[in-house]
Amino acid sequence: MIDKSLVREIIAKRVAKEFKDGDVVNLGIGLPTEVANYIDKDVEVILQSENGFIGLGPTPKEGEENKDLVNAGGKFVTILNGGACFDSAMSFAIIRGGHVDATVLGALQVDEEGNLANWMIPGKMVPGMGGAMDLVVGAKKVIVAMEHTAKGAPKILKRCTLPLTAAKEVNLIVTEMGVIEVTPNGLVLKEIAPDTTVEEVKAATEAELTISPDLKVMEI
Amino acid sequence: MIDKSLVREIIAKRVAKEFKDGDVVNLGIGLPTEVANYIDKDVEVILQSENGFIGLGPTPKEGEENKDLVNAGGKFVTILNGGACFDSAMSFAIIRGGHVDATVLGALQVDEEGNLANWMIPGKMVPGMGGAMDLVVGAKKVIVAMEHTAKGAPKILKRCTLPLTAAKEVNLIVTEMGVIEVTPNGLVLKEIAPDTTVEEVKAATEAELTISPDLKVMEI
Amino acid sequence: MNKLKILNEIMEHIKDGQTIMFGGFLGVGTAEKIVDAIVEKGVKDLTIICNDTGFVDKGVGKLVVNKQVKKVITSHIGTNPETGRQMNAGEIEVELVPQGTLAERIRAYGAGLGGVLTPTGLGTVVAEGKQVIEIDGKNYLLEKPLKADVAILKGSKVDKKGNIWYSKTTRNFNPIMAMSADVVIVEAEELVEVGEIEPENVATPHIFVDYILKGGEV
Amino acid sequence: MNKLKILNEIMEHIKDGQTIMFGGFLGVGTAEKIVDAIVEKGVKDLTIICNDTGFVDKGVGKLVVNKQVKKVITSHIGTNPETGRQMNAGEIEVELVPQGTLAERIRAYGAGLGGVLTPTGLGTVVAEGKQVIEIDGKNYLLEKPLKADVAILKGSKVDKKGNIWYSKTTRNFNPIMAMSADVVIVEAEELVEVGEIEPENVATPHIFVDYILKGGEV
Repeated sequence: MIDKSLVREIIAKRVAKEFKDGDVVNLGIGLPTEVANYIDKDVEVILQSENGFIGLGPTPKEGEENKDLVNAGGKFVTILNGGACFDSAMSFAIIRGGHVDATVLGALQVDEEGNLANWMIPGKMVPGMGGAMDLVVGAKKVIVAMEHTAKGAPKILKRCTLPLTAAKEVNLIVTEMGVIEVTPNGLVLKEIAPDTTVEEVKAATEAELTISPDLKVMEI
Repeated sequence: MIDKSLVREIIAKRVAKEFKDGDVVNLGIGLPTEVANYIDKDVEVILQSENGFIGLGPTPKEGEENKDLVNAGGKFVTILNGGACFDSAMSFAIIRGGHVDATVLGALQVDEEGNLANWMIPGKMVPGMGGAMDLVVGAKKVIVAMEHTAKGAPKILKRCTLPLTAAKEVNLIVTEMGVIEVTPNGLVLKEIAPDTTVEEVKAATEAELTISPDLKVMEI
Repeated sequence: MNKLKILNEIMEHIKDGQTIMFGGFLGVGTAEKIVDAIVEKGVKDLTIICNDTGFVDKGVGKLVVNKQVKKVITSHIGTNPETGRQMNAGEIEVELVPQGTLAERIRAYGAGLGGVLTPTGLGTVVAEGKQVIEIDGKNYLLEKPLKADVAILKGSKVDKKGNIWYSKTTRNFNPIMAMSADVVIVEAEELVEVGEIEPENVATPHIFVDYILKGGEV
Repeated sequence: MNKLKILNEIMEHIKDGQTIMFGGFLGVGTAEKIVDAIVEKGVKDLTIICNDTGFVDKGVGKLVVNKQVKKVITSHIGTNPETGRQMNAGEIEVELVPQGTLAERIRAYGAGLGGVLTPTGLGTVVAEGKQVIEIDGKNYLLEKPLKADVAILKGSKVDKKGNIWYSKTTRNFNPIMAMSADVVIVEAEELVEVGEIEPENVATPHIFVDYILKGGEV
């Protein structure tokens, strides 16, 4: 079992390895945002923020915040040299038009078909989809970054039971237990966390898992 | 009969009276362009140029042309203080979206239903519609500015015989002989040129003309 | 034409039952002075169109808290718990729209288009009751244009003709809302002389703007 | 990533049979150096997408004169008599598209939309063979998205990352074409350092641009 306090870091670090030089990436609120901290310095990734710019930079120092410059979570951020601002129609033209190479989002549930549910729990929590539906449909690669289970219950299911964010759009699931690819033949475990057994992963997963013939140990 | 050399000036002068303060106007190539010369100084009209700006100003002095600044006919123009530039998608969002108060165009033919033909003569002249189809569909008021006849043959017909630019979109026809409004009940002669008789106008017009009960003399 | 108005004159255009678009993203790029004046005026039964319902004390959220909103068309209500509470209590109607679809529906009206054909929302509750159109073997949802009686914008620099320049992420929905309402009002953080914004750098051309409020920094 | 290339490197991306979009309006905002290089290279059977076919000696018109174009999708050919002559002689196929529809079809592809619903062209030959969709009692033509293998843009100021600023009326179709081609090449009239174009004044964000040619004034 992995130290709980490291779970988020493990996931963020592993997701960060998915990007290549020049990729345009949109990181969701929460854990996905932390991915930015672990991107290889030799890899230039351009972060897109759906509220209207590219070139999202780190959090400003206290006292140096610009009231006009926030990320899609409303947090003060910076814009890197060479960044560009645009309106919401252009922002989502970029997203829906396939100009974002990868989007990283959290999930409530994800399933064998690559269906994703991450925007509401009927009767309980209905924040709205924000930009998530467009991101999941439009990005070339959809990476779900999440803890493998929620209070011990699997989140990787045979079929999502919550209202979907999008159908059949997820490409990769990264958790603290492993890396799972969504293929036309279902979910394939490609990498497994150190000190974790395939049986442990299977036990924490409701969906059918195929084990890749060249299963690797997750680099973290 | 009106002095031929004055025909264009008469038409342009009369069209210029159609605008009110603050109107956004698109003037077609040729005769319609000349309308700008006769707009009342107390009336601020904002000229839109479909190649991508508002605030179209007069022709620059020789030697002061800017190679980057032309009108939709490719002629060097100027941009007035407070003008704004945009791309073609925005230019036609403005046009198609009803943000242009009036467009002035020439015509090959116009008919009783307000149909307009001004973009091609099959087998003879096929320059293309350019922005005309969007302008005629999108502008709040469509004004046809043209000579009443072509080589003696009527251009105001019962039905256009040439391929249409748009169906039922023309609101007003201004010629050197008079001003004709397109109404649900057909064409109504509202104004007549000085020294011209109703019979002369009717003889030069194939379409049925109703004579307005308060027919006025055209102010020019 | 003098578009510059004082707050009282601006407020004459705000009435019960109107549909009003508000620019802004979590309150950034929202005309706070005008929102405050609408709260003070107390007009009711508004339908508001906005990216999100802001916070209880920032952006259009203040209108929700003050129970002036009958319906909201938006992509997100999560940062303003009062919207969710009123929704669950049946006090407010909430139409949730994917953010990109919301932007494109607003643009469509302003651009004179009949609707938007988007893949977003297919296979989700968003598609319920909507027409699906197949184009070259792929399905798209037909989403309808959105318009408003009034659009309320926030401009970082506004010249006296009404040309607008937006700083950083304040642009968001403001330019498209400028195209899609009968009356368009902009709150100017900084009012500048005509010509101070270069023609190429104007984000909202003045022809869309009816009234300007000299707002100052909030 | 170094996007800056010399003309020979740029020309490696231009091949027989490609569909190429060219920015420009009667040659204003067209990448003349790249057009000249394509004439010199002599690639054939091109399909070109452009507002107009320019003049016989300016803009994309030179490609038509040199008989490199199999098909042109455009709104106007009147200023280049050679296009009309080739059309009448059956040497070139011409698809005439209303200018606003052309712009919106290009944007639609880049924006991931399934098509455009426009009132323009209804009741004319433009509507022939196309689907008409009724939305709330009004009819709209369904026009399909347009994409290209290569888009060739002209930027007035281009920074070394590829951000573009367009002077005056040179913008026209350039920004939308930047969104709708597999390979996007910009000819920079002035190449500037990163940061010289303010983020708010960038008209084409660098993520759309693959290669930059330092062009200089023509």
